[in-house]
Amino acid sequence: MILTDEEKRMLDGQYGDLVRKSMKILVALGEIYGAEKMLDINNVHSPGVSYRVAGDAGLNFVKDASVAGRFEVPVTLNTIGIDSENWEELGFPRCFALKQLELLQAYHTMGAISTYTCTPYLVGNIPLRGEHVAWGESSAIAFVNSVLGARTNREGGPSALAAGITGKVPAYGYHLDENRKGKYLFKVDIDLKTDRDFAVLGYFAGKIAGTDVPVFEGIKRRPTLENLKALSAAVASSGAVALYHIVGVTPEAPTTEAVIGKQEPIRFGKKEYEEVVAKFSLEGDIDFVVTGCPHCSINEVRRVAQLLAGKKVKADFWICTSRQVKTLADKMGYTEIIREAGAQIVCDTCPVLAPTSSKGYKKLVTNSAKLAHYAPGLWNLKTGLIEIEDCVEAAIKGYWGGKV
Amino acid sequence: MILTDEEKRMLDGQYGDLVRKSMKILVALGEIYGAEKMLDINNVHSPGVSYRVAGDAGLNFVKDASVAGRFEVPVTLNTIGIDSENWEELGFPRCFALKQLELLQAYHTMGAISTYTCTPYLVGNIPLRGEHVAWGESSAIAFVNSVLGARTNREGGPSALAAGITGKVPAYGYHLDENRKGKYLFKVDIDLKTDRDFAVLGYFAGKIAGTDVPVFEGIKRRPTLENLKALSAAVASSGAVALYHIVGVTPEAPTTEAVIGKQEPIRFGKKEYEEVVAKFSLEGDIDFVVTGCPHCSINEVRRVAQLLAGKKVKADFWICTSRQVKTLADKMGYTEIIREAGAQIVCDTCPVLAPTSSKGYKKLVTNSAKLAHYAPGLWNLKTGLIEIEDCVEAAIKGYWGGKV
Amino acid sequence: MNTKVIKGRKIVEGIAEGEALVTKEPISFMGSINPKTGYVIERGHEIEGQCLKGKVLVFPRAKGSTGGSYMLYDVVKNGVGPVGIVNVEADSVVVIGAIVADLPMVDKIDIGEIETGDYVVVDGNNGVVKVQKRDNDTMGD
Amino acid sequence: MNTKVIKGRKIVEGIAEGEALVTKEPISFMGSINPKTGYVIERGHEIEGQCLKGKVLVFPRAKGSTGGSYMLYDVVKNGVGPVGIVNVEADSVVVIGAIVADLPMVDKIDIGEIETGDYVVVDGNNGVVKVQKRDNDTMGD
Ligand code: F3S
Ligand code: F3S
Repeated sequence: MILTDEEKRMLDGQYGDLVRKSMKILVALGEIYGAEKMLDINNVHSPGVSYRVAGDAGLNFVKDASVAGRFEVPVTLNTIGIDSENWEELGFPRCFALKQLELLQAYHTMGAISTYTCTPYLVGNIPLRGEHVAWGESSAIAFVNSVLGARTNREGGPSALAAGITGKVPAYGYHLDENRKGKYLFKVDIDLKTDRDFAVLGYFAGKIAGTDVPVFEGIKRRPTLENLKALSAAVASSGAVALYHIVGVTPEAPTTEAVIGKQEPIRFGKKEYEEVVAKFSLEGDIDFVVTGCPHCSINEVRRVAQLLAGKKVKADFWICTSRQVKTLADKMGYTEIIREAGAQIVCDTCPVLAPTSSKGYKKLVTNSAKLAHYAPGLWNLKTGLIEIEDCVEAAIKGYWGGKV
Repeated sequence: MILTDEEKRMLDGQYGDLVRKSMKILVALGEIYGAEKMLDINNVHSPGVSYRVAGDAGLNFVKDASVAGRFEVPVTLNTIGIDSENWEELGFPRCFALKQLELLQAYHTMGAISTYTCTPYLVGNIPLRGEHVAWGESSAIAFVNSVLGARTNREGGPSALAAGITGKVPAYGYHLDENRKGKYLFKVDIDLKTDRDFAVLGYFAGKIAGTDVPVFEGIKRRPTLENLKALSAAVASSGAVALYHIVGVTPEAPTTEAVIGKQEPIRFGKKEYEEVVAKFSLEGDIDFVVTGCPHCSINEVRRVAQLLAGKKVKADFWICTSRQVKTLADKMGYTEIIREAGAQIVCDTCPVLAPTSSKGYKKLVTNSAKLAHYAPGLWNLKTGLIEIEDCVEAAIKGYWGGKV
Repeated sequence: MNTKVIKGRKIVEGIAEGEALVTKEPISFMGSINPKTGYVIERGHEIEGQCLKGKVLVFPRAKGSTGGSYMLYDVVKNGVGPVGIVNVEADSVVVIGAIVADLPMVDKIDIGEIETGDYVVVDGNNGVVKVQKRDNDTMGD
Repeated sequence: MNTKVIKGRKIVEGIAEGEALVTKEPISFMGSINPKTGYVIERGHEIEGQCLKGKVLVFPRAKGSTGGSYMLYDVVKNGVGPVGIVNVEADSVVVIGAIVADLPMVDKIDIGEIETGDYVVVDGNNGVVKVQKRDNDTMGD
């Protein structure tokens, strides 16, 4: 790698030990992946902010950094492990919460922006077409690369912190044109309508594409932002997809040829759809229902409020979203409707990044493939991947009949 | 225009009188501008939500519509005429506020989303590349067309309402490829760094381009989101620019040739810069300072808080932003710092859309060309267009020395 | 009586006539005009201080805020608005206001041929503007 | 003692050796592994229930959350993590965790040549993996 004089000074420790260590991480990454130079960035979205993820090792790592470290560029924080305002009421364990707040204090000292959400693009952090950024959170990476056409690699906590301290990232991977072309072509043969439909497609394609770039053609209906949010989370759960293209929809895929040339497509039809759904299917009594993975937009909160109006839920029902969307939901009366129904708007966190609840849930239904994928291992329960309308029905009845 | 059977039924009144009247407006617009068909849209941002803009005529228009009208698609609301939560404390006249709340009630009955901001893209409403939408608010139109590459014409209150009721817009103007090419090429000869710099460029270009499409080349530094927000507001104040291109930055202008071919550029250098600034220059005692036109991002609120920390202002100082950004500013302690300095975070509104204050302000400084343009006529005062740092200094000293 | 007939594009149907108030500068109904009084309030505008009431407003094109639609509708409903509009190029914001206000409007007109004080007929049905020059001394021929 | 030497790409410097724990399925350190115990908790994973402690972890590539960097760092710091990592294709999230955990790591290796129980040396300085087959009966030649 060829460093500028400034970058060399940073690496030599002339700007302090933290800058030195940060550059060391970035240079190591660059060397591994054959980067020729560093890129200036002005936008970081940092993962590794939930204490459940960072653990004590991460907590100490960030606390050490915060002694002298200050972020050079705007750094928004990803989802954390508690609802920062009513974690007590929601039953989050005290010792976990205190460690979490300690970790947040370290990030704030360095100047991080307390967005606490996996949907930075829904709360004002919108990188522009072609802009180099350093983003963590696998669902947000896939969204910002694919839908907004910005450029980021999959940044972990330490590299995001290093990028925030230095304003630099090594020029490898998805920062370079040649790595943004498609590798696997998928032909979608069925009409995708709901967020779950897109989640199922994503889960199917992520498993096949792995760390490579899937291209989707044949999607008739223009996907909504919520559809793409669901797809982005799913491709990055069953696989490590950081970039996908939807022909005629996403900015870098005006035509199939332009992004992947000629290739025999992998078909995604009714059979493939049902295979994924079968992986996450269950029946009987439901004790936990969750939507908002990734965090809900206002349209999703509204949909749930409409379905819950005047009803009462039997199962615990989390609607996960950002603090900002909740502010809007409060103003529009949705929070009240949801609370009256006995359900919970949970901010800043989600089951995957929060400590496993002590309530010993057994069966969870959700419309998120990412949550359906992670929850069994992390919360020791079975999951069902169903439509949002069915999630609400299951919450009200405390039961799900299991029709696919 | 060729209407589908469904659209004909809507025009015939088979879906009620409001749908009929809405289609009538949209068809009339389409006929005038030679549209061949209607387009389906799924996203409206409605202007004409401030009572100062709607007036009694608009209030009755919207109230009539709300009797039976329900929005088919998500409709976010633009800036209103009061701070919906502390208009009393901020001294907004009671009679105006009550009319404003009446107007909001009508919009809410129809299902509008109470964003109350001219920066919908900062609070989760992000149309995608190539997506047809129906947006009002001139600054947001320029941003969504130019920066996000979505497609909208300049929608007024009535046409936005019609689009929200029907989910349709006529296919003319910026919805069509042929109207999105550049008309006036500007060569930027100076290094644009701040939001005010981009506001000055926008004001200069808007006056020349009028309703046409300016193209900017020679911008060395990649503009931040805030820079583009300032530019978008300015081009749509001195002119009626709905779309601009920045070569190598905005999605539809990879090269100058691609978007405007060969053309002798209009130069924008130091002289032109100073001519615009001279139009809005003043000295002496300052009694009113405003930033956040368009509404502030969190980065802007943070910048002001840093500058105000530990200080006291002599002039009234409004920091206009959206309710959602204020929620984040509250959490990060910026609201407190700003309040302690005697300044005000004002949500939901701004001086242009709010009733003229009875405090009889004489001299206003701002870093927004749009505000500098409108405030003299609407608030009967003189305005100065200066940097945000200078705005804060002027607020603290209650005086501005007038250096350009 | 020499009346010029200028062919343009019809925007909003209906016939309107009255004294012309002409400006070469763009207008924004949100910002240039006070909707309660119909006066032009934009600082430094060519027709600042003039009143739109009862006039045929002749200007090249619109500029500025999309609030202009309702504000045109409001100024007309307040009885202090123009009776008709003539443009070089009609902007959608003004068109939308004119549609809901049923305000006859024609564009694609060379407004250089019209002067403030001329008596103008705006024929929105056929997209035609008839101009009777103001400085014609012999009245009532 | 037949030891195979496989040439790959060096990711993180340092030498590590231990019994191999091999899987053909991708791993996400966030979600597949319990950082407190080092056990594989991902429901239905090929090596569900196995423990990473002291093992050379051999898997094709990573998947899932970017939380994996700190969780790899945490599981190593908790003393229940792998001593080295061998991949077909190293994912940045795992690489970043391995860098801060100073965990020797090599990729571009055909992991088909390694089986669980083989004794493996991960040479991160030269990007080389030495494999001593498990089922060799004559110990200690
Ligand atoms: S961080 Fe977000 S993407 Fe899902 S796993 Fe948690 S809600
Ligand atoms: S609506 Fe927004 S763009 Fe400026 S004039 Fe008011 S702050």
